[in-house]
Amino acid sequence: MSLLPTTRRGADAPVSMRLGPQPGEVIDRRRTIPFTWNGEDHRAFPGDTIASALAAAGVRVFSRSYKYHRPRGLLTADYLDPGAFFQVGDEPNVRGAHRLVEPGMEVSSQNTWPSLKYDVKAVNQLAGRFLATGFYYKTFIKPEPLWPLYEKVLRRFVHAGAITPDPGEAFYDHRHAHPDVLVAGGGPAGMAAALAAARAGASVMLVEENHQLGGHLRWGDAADLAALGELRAQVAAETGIEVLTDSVVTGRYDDNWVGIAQRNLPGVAERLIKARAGTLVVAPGLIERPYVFAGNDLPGVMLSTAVRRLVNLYAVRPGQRAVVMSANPEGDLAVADLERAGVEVAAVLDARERRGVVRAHGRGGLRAVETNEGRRIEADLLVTATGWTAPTSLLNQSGDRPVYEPTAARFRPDPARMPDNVLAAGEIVGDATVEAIVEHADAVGREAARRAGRGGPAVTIPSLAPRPHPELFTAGTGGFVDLCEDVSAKDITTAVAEGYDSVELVKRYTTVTMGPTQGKLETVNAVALVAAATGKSIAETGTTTWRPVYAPVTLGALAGRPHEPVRHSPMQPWHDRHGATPLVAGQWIRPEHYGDPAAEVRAVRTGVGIIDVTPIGKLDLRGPDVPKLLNLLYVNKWSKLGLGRVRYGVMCAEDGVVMDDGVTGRLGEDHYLMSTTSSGAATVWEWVENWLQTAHPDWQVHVTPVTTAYASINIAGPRSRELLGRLTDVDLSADAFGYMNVRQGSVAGVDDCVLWRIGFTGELSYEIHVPASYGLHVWEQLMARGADLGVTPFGVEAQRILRLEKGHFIVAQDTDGLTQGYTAGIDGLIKLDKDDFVGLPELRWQRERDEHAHLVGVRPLDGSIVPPEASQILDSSGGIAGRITSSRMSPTLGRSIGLAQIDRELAAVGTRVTVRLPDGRDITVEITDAVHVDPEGERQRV
Amino acid sequence: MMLLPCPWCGPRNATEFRYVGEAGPRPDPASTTPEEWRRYLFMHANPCGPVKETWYHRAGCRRYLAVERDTATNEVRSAVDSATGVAR
Amino acid sequence: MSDTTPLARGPVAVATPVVRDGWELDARVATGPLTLSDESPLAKVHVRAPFDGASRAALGVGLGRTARGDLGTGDVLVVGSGPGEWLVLGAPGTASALRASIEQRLARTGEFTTVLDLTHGRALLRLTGPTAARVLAGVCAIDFSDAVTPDGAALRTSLAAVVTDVVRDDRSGVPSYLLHVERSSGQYLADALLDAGRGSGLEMTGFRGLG
Amino acid sequence: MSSNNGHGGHSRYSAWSLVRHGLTPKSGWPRAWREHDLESSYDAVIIGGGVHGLATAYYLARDHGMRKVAVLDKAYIGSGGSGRNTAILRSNYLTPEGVRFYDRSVKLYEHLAADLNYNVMFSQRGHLTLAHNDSSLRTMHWRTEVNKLQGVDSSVIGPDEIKKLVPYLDTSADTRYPILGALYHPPGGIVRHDAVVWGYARGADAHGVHIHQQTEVTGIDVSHGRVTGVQTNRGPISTPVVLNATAGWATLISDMAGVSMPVQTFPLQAAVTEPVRPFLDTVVVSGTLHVYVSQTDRGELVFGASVDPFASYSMRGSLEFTEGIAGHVLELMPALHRMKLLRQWAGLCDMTPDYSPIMGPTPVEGFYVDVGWGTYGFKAGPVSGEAMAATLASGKPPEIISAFGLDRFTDGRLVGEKGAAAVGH
Repeated sequence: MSLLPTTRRGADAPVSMRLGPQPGEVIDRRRTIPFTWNGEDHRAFPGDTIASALAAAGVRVFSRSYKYHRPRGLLTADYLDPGAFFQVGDEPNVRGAHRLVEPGMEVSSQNTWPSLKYDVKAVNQLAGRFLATGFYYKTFIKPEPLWPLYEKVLRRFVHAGAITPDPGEAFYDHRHAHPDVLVAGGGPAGMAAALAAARAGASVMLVEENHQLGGHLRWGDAADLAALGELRAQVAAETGIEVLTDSVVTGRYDDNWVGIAQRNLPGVAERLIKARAGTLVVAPGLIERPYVFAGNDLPGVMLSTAVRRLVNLYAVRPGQRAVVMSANPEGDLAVADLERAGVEVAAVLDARERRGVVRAHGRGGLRAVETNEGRRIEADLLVTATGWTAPTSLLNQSGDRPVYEPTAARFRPDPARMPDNVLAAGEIVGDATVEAIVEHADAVGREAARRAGRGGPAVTIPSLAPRPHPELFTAGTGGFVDLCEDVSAKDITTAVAEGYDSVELVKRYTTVTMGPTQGKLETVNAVALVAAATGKSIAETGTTTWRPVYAPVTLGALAGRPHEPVRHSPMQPWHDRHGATPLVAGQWIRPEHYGDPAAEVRAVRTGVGIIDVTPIGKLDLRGPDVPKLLNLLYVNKWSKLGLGRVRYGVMCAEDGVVMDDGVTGRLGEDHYLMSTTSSGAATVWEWVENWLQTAHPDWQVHVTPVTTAYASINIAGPRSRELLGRLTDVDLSADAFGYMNVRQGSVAGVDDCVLWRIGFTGELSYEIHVPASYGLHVWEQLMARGADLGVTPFGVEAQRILRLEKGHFIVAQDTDGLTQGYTAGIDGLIKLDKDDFVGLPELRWQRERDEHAHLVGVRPLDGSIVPPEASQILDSSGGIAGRITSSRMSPTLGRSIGLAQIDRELAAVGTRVTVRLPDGRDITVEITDAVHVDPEGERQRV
Repeated sequence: MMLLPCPWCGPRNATEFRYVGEAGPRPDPASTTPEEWRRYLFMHANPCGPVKETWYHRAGCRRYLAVERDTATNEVRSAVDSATGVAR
Repeated sequence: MSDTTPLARGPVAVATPVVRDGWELDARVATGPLTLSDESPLAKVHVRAPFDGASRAALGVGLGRTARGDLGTGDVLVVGSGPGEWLVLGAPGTASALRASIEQRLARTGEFTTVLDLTHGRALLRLTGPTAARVLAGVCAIDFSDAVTPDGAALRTSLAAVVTDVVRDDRSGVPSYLLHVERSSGQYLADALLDAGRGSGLEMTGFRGLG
Repeated sequence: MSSNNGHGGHSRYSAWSLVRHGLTPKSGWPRAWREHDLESSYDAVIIGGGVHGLATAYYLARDHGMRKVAVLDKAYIGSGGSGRNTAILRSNYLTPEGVRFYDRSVKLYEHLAADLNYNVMFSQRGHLTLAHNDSSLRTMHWRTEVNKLQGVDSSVIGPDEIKKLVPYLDTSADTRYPILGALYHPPGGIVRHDAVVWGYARGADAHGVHIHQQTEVTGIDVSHGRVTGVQTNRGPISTPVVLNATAGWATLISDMAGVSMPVQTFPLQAAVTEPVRPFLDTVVVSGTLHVYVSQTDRGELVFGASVDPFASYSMRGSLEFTEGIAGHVLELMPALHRMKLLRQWAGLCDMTPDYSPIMGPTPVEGFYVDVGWGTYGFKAGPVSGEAMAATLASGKPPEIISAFGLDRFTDGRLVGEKGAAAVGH
């Protein structure tokens, strides 16, 4: 299926449009490399872009346009070329006039739907008349049900590259850099600025979007090439300059944080460099601006720079018979290039003398040019040189607002609005000879180094101003303003007439400048048309916001290597070896269970189990003022915690909402160990430091996070004392080491362990904290020495069941972002008579108001039904009265149990309420005490 | 990326810090009224311009900093240690 | 009571295990110039004290710098790791003595101080080689040029999204960085560094010690 | 009920009228809204020409007969959050009051094109909120159950069904953020945001509302506890009713009336890629990864995230936002690595402590607020306009917004959306 008419004659035929060797050519004629274009074999020279190779082969039509399916050829013959977006293998939207041909590349044209089998002309005809501005807003309104169908068709009309679900791997990377001076743009100005800065002692990064340094010198005459050779040699010899070609500065952000997409690294698809630049020198040169006239999108209509690139860099003859409209010396040089390339120049229309083109004629390609003097000239190439656009994006992002210079017909930077750490050099500032540009840039480079702190005297930067240039935007005959988006001049004037009369509204209404060329070719023409339509000046009309990114960058490069930290306990290798199902809990990877959580629960209730609880947050607290701190942080009282004692506490935020809970034990006179929830560990630590540093800097307390300094193991079950007793020198007898006490000693030969006797599971249990390097050793010893006791490792799921049987809530599961202390049922803990604690006033008012929901136990009347968590509790009128927050089948009780938050009216024990299950069934559950197993707590106190 | 001039560590990327928020005095919990307390909890000056706020240098010195920043430009005018007043 | 000798393990998985002084170490020896090693067995003592008082004088170094010396247990590296925070590194097995010795020295100042043995609570990696800074530039925003981060510099920052103490501690003129993180992040950080250094030939090597 | 009658002087949009205009090139379309001199007094002044302000004006003029209504915008209409959001609509909120409110909004959106005679291209392509851990999966169940009880179509689906809806998602179990399930909300989708603004502007204009662009409010006149007028860069206006509908700038406007706000302004960033052929029909959201993705009819992927980490009025945007969004998108859909980011931008969000709006009267009589819209204001445009129009006309907020009053922050009766809406697009 070939959509595109080409004049290609087969892969091995002579390349018809290729010229003889050119002085500045970048191709290597010693060998050729094969590639395919729409399935047909082609060859290119190394150094050829896809587009230059195709143009050399006589291809003239490269794509079909976005909206109207008009044939499109080359316009700029560089990265921006809107006619040369290709699919290369599984990569969409490849810039065909920039990307170098690689061996075996499979290139195809985009925007080829509907295929030629459909009548594209019909679409075109309809388009020209009716697909005008605002088309979609004004149609498909009624009947409403049809819009989704229309939309499906519209989506099939999207003409762009395609991605595949299984593309090949590609390596992307990140790097940080800290150049004193970062130069964006490697033309003569950029090179000169980089050299001057480096010679002043600055470290310099020089970034050039093209494959070689040199800017417009590359396609210049002998003198230009000589100057280029000299500059390149100097840059190469200067060790203080890092040169990045085929790389582009994508954006300038706060404090000179600059993004660079680097594409010239072997084996790396694209790398994002994040540079903190001392001084940013913006030297991107100028972009040649297209001229707007009827037929301006025909293949064969090109910019003067496109022609000069094709001839001089790639030795490609751009056409056979040309008309040139020139308003500037660069355009005149294009005439010379064309003549040298053997193109017949049928006419030169000097726009400085008000001669110009008004219409281009042709079907599928240019045939004739109509001038403003009424001449009709046969030609297959029309070259325009009608002005320049200064790509001021990086300056806008730096806070500058470029000003419009009517005499030069372009915007230029306003030095007064540029921050100190940003300078501009080269043609973006003004026009001059290469020597003068270099002299100006040399001063800018020295000043950039000085501003980056490299010393030296203040530099006087010579003046550089744009030279006069006629204002040439449109011939007034129609044509396209935005070739990416197929936005016509008429679309713009229509939009203004309909009331979308500012440049930002026009942009949004017509989508002008919103395509992949990002407005670089289109913005100024669009502004000029809006200005004309509104009767305002271009300066009054202003320009649209130039947003980052300056050039498109792959998601792969932006993402870089994945840096998603994960944390492991020292026992994780054991868990992995023993079939643990991993659970991702924040950064932690934990064992969810080892196969049968219910069996794990039963083992704990009847024998002994051990669980790895290393992620539990642990803070080492030292100092005489720790009791004051604890009294402030927890809702309960801490002044009288005895040595060797452990106490449970709850923390609320200042709004009274339950924030975290855990136990704190007193290990020494001024030494405490606090535990927090696993997920809350980091938050609580920062919160504690906040209170200490901002509210009570006078308190003597040192807080050290020791969460993973210890491997933490909970040994739970009626036989836990027996098991641990085999491994420790601590006296575990009930009298010597009672419930809610802490001891220090050795376990399995490891000194400095901390042992807590606490009971989250409701069983006799010891939580031991072992210096982390020995965690695996102690765990393995517990398993080995407890084999005869049937010691069973249990995971997070069994622990959840055990705690639910025991009625312990989990913060952020049984509570939520608005659950205050009294709702959580910690009434007995909250001491409103304390002078102060975090959240005290709100809790006082919550109790006074006495309207809050309650956290209660629930049991379905049918104990075989486990209502899924989040099932809603309904009141008698069908409204929401609460929800199930935790729900499990209890292996111990042989029935389902749960916790729920419920309105106070329905919270009394014994109340029966309706629960709506996700499948739509309603069941009845009874409110119970939160504690389902061993409400007296006898088992944990033995 | 905004640079925040840490009084201890020098200028660092803003991503090293946690933004805590506007700094304001805490009413006395013993005598406060709901209006006053909830103003403390919820109300913000939220100016478009200079504001005094607290930042925490999470990935650096782990100190809370009293920062004056212009919210229109993100320019940081000063940053000192909250507890000690140490400035760079 | 236990009848087996406790075995300490570092945070980074070991390819070729060998036991020395109660630690499981990696017997691998890298051949290239750019290496990463797990130095977690080194004694790591954490000190808190007023940032500008007599304790600072006793420790001999302030924020952001390192000093080598002897605090009563042999050679140690004292790192000014934070405001009022120090990290003292010593030979494996010396942690208890080092902690006691520092505690004793600081007690004389009368200042409010805390000395903690965090040997088992932190991971310590060492990245060494002429291009070590280039590896770090892949995972860290800090400027590691000699002018900004010379030998003897210490700072805390984010490495591959993990908060890390970075200590420039060159070995015989070759750039070398000690990287000190929470223990549970040690494996992750080692993996991230090996990934960042894969184009530069970074290899794991065995424990090297402080000397 | 139709808005036809309001379109005096307007030309109705339809395929037929388009053909007519296409065949007779000279008959241009009339202005969608007109320019007016600033009058010295209005019955009501609405500050903020976004979807909220314009919708309020539209319903005020259409349903409540208030004709002398002015909408003021300091730039062009839709220049704030209305033109900067990612245009996602949904009603799968967590609280009954939230669900009811946003459901009304979705219903209004469903008929908005016909109502306004302006195609806003509401595409109800379905909305997926992914859960990567059991706590977020629990929240998805919670939202689903509340939604169903309010008659809103939501359900929790598993990885296999997710994969069928979005084949590009990596639903394998061994990823760093495995996809355990998702809240699936078929009525959710995307809309053409600018079209909503323009449609309301055109409709309001047709009902006699004056839309004043480039008109910046510099002061609000308050006398004896009530509003008497506003000062602007184009001169003073006397009015007994002022509505603050300025989103990110809400505090600055309320300050002019002496009303304190529990609001902080945070930038919210978004980005768009180059177009590729459509492959993503549903909207995909991951709260854990702080990202949401949809594909427009033009083929671009639109990305959003949660608000920036610190308060600011700067809309410059950041590189780290694009890094984060790209990293998280590739976690979800690794095949997209070759797609190129084309443009990023930022808007300003007025965040409240409970992730719910502030709507209704203030202590200053005649001064009303419709603010606190955080990251979810666009979704609520139509229903907010309807409710605020009723409020302005009667002085009393209707039942549907009774939970959202300013006084809830002094009463301590916050709305419970915080859990669900942190990245609730």
